[in-house]
Amino acid sequence: MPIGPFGIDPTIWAVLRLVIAVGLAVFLVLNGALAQIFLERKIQAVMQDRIGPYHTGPFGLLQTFADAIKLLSKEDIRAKLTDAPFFLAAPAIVFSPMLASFVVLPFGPDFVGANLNVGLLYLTTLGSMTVLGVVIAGWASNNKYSLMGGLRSAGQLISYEVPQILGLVTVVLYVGSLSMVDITNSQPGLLVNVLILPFAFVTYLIAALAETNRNPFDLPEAESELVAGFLTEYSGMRWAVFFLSEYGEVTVVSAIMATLWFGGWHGPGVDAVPILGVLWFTLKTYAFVLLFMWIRATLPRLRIDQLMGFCWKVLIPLALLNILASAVIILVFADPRLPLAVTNWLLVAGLIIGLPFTQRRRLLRFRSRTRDSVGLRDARSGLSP
Amino acid sequence: MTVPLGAFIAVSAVLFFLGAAGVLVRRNAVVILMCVELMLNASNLALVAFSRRAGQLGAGNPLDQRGSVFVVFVFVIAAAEVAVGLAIILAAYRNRPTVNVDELHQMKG
Amino acid sequence: MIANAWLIPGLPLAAFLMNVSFGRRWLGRWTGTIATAAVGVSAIIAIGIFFEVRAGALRTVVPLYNFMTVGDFHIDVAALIDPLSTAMLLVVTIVSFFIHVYAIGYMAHDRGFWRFFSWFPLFVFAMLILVMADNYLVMFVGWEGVGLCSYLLIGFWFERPEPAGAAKKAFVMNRIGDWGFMVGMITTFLVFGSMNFVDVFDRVARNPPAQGVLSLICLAFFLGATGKSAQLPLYSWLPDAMEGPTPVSALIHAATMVTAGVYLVARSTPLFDAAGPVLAGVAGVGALTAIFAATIALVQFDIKRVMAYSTVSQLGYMFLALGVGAPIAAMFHLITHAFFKALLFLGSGSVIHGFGDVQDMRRMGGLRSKMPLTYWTMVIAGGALAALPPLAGFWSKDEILGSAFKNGYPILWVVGVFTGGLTAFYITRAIWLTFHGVPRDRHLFDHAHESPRVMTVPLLVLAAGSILVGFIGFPPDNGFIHSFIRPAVETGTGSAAVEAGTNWLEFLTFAAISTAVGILGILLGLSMYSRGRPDPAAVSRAAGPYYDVLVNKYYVDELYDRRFVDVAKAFAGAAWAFDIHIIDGLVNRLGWAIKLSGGGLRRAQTGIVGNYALSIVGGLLLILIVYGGYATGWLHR
Amino acid sequence: MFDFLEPFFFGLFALGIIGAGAAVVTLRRITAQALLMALTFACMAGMFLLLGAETIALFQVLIYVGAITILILFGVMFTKVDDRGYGLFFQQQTPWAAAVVLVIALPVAFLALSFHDPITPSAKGGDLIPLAASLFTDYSFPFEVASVLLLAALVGAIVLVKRDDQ
Repeated sequence: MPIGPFGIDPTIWAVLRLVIAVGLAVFLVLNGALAQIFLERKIQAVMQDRIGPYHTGPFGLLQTFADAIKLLSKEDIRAKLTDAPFFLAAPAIVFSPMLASFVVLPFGPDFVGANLNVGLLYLTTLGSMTVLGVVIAGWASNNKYSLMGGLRSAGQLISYEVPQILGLVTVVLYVGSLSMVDITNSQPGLLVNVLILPFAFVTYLIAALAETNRNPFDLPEAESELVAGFLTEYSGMRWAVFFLSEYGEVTVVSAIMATLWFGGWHGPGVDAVPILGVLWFTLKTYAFVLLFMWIRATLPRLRIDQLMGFCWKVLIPLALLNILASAVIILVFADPRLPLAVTNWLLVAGLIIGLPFTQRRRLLRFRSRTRDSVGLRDARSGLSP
Repeated sequence: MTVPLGAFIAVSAVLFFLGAAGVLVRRNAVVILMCVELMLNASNLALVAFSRRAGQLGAGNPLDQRGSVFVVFVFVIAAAEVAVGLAIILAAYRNRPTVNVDELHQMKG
Repeated sequence: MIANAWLIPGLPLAAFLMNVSFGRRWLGRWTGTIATAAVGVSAIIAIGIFFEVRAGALRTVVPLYNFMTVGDFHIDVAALIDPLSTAMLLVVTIVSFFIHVYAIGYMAHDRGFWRFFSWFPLFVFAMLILVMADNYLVMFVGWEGVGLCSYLLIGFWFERPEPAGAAKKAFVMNRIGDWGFMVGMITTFLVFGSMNFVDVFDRVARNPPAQGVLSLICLAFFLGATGKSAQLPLYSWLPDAMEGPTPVSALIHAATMVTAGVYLVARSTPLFDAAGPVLAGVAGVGALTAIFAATIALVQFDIKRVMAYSTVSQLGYMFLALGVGAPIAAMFHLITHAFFKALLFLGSGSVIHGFGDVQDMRRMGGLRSKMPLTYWTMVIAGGALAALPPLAGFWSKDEILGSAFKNGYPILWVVGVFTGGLTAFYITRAIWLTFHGVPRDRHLFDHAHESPRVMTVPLLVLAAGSILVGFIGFPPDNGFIHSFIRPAVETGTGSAAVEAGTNWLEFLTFAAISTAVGILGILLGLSMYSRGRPDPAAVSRAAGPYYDVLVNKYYVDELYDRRFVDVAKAFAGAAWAFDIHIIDGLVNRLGWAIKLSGGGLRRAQTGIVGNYALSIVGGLLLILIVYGGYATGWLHR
Repeated sequence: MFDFLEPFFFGLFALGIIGAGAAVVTLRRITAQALLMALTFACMAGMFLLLGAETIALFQVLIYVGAITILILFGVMFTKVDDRGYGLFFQQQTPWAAAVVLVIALPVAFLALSFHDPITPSAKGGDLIPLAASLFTDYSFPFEVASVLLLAALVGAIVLVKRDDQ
């Protein structure tokens, strides 16, 4: 009988890997969410010079479990005027694509639910589906703030899908495959893609922040202005599902970044002990999760017009430029790595150096428009990022 | 057993004419837009099915993807159509707060 | 060098495109430099081509591109480079170049500077096309082109009514000539099945068609020539054309364009030779025009008009030469005339420019001290015009007269000699009134000044030309020009086969006679205007009615007005009535009917989208029915 | 042993498509219609998967469910649709339209069912490579034209919706 990986019959292995993948997915989502909530609290506490949860359990480890139980045991409240079927459907619509997208994440060598040759496209597609859920939630809540949140998120998510996909396209151009496994295998050594395509990475990182409604792009659920936007009317388990899927989304985009730009499960000792790959992959993923938390603790929230303007006037043009340059380079050079790296790093430098100038022009324009101090104060607040 | 080509085509035909009926019958501009989308989708299904068939016939050439290519173009058309259509609807709605196409007959002779 | 002959018209065209596109905004003053440079380079290329032709490239056809192909009828835009066209090329390019240089100074203070230097190279381009064409159609294109440019440039100062009117007049009169050209062209094509010079002339040589047809063709072409070259009866536009800027008068209405008719007839020499009697007519018209214009020139006071009428009369000489079967002499005189007449115009232009834009000689006088350079160059040019030996005009004019006598037109010879006397008289008169005597307008005189160098240098060059160019025809009847051009106009049968070799005796007799008459004219002029013996006023009073006739230019314009313009106006009125009542009536009826039917049809426009969609689907239904009908086949029967 | 799956899924998706489509046409709650339209699109993607065109299927979801449905919901939310029962919720021309559509639809569907050729999913490796190949070689010019069309649509939509007063 034929021998597959780990000396298991391939047909059984085919089923088994699916089981493993789904198991990992659920593990990552549920425990991951819990862990992330804990981490978030702790890290924010550290950054804000607080202590954070410490009563329940050692270092307050059990705090999040307590919260989870509280949420589970809460009464299921649905406002009278909400649009029942959509109100109920929305969390599922948000949650299921996120869960499904775990299927193609390459946790380790041969630890892939399904190695689609269009895996990346699959992930993008599922990512775009969550928008629907959010909009529906906002609409079904039959609440001004929720509707605003829904509309905002619709605009924001659709807009930021563009730079997100554009960022991926560059990598796909360079690697020449949409399959996550191929992309992982294409960067075994230390020369991971981020060294070659940093600008694509930056583009994707920013877009991913917006896609997952994280700071500084968390307008759809802005507590201070929209009383949590489309989440206003949700409570209990549904609210928890929303948050689960948010953290899941964060995990997914982090995993995508880890795979595309940081060599996925590659790392010391993987060739000897394949299972180590899972460890590396998880570590890299969580590094990005921590990065997200750091950003959240650092940056204030943007204004909606700044958000859109940044996406359409800065991010997308630069990403398109990047794609054009990369395509030409890949077409021209036999070994495109060095020129690609040069152009990409130049673009990154341009972005970092250029942004303050654009902001200064905004400020001057604003000053010329409004003379009074109020206008100036608004201008400063508008300048925040 | 496999599904015959005709079944796909029949489904696409039925969906197409459902959409057509919707376009003819409904009075809400947004709904009419939706129905147009349905019609486009039906054509997509037919195109893909036939292209699959052509892929079998096409001199055994699995690279024969004409239908699918046209589906891609249909996607483009659909996206553009929805964007512009909705823009028009919003512009009209701004002038007269209605999306009922029967009430938007200022241009009638 | 011949291979890229297309550069010669190409460069001025490029200059035109550049100036007309960017002149107003960006180029400004540079337009003049650009145009002049382009024409200069063309001149250099032309000289190079001249040397190749002299080295023996007698007939080269440089194809440019296929202009049109109808069935087996091809019109190739090709340059025909042979001695004749080469000679014209040289004259056109070189004279144009110097006049361009001159114009930079003359137009310096004009607002339309860039406009001027857009039309000028365009004109040069058209003229070169005309010259280099190898078939009548392309020649006609250039022909119309120069007509257009002449219109644009005469009416250059279109703000004033006179130039606009003069431009219109010139254009209309040229249209009549162009009509003749077209008739000739089309008849040529119908008769010979081609418009290509070479083919046509071959056919004429081998099996000439009926005499009548040939005469018709030649008459038509000659009509065109009279139109363009301002011969009787279509001459009267040329004096009015003097409303344009002086460089325009010099280039277009003295040196180049007006010689297009001469060139056309010379080019068609084989045709005209075959059609015998027409030649006599050409000669007659030429001689008549010569004396006619000369008499008018006697009494004009506008300096430029004097020059204009003298141009007409000189052109008459050329046609006389063509008519008496001496095309070489005609071309010779064309070349020399191009130089000294351009010089005369530029000189008078310099006077006008330096004398506060006054053209009336009665207010001038004594300018010699103020503008000596202009004066001396004018004197040289005047001598050339009066055919004083050894200046340029002497050789060419005497050759014309001599061949007229030798080829059996003694009367025309007499007329020509007499006209020579008149010419000498009026040019003396013009120069004296302008430069000698006491200044009659103190104020203007005090402000008079010599023109800037950019204008005087061309004067000097052209003066040198007017002195030297004549020697290309030395020794007479056997000079360089003869041996150069003869192969082009040689037809064997024709009278163009003037005997080679100089007959010194008869030459000297003719020269002596005509020169004597010329000097007589000069002396008469001097005595009249310097000593006042006989006093011009007294003479005019004595002449009485004849003087009035001359002053009023034989009332030709009035005659034309009454005879033709009024008729045309009446006809136009009839056409207008027809348009208003019949055509507009029809159109209105039609519109009314359409309005009615539209009123009925607009019921269909319910404005309800659904109905439109339903109609679309109904169309689909129809298509399906038809398709199904054909598929099942019961629609075939 | 799994070959019952394909007809089963086909039936499922066909049911979804036709049912949801019919609902879109007949329902009166516009948000429900939008959602059901999204469902139709999703089932259509399933159909594409059955036909072995997974790239097309993913594009279908990405564009239709991810973008177009959202846009339509946008429109729905901006244009406050009052479901006030106008005297005729359908057009007056409904009977005509129904008749015409039926007259066309029945023969077409009948004709369609007469294709008996079996559909076998495409070769291994999916349709991504072939699709890209034919899209970027034979159809590169239409591709460019489509891009221009999209640009025009973008600009046009912005211009149409832009308010003049600001």
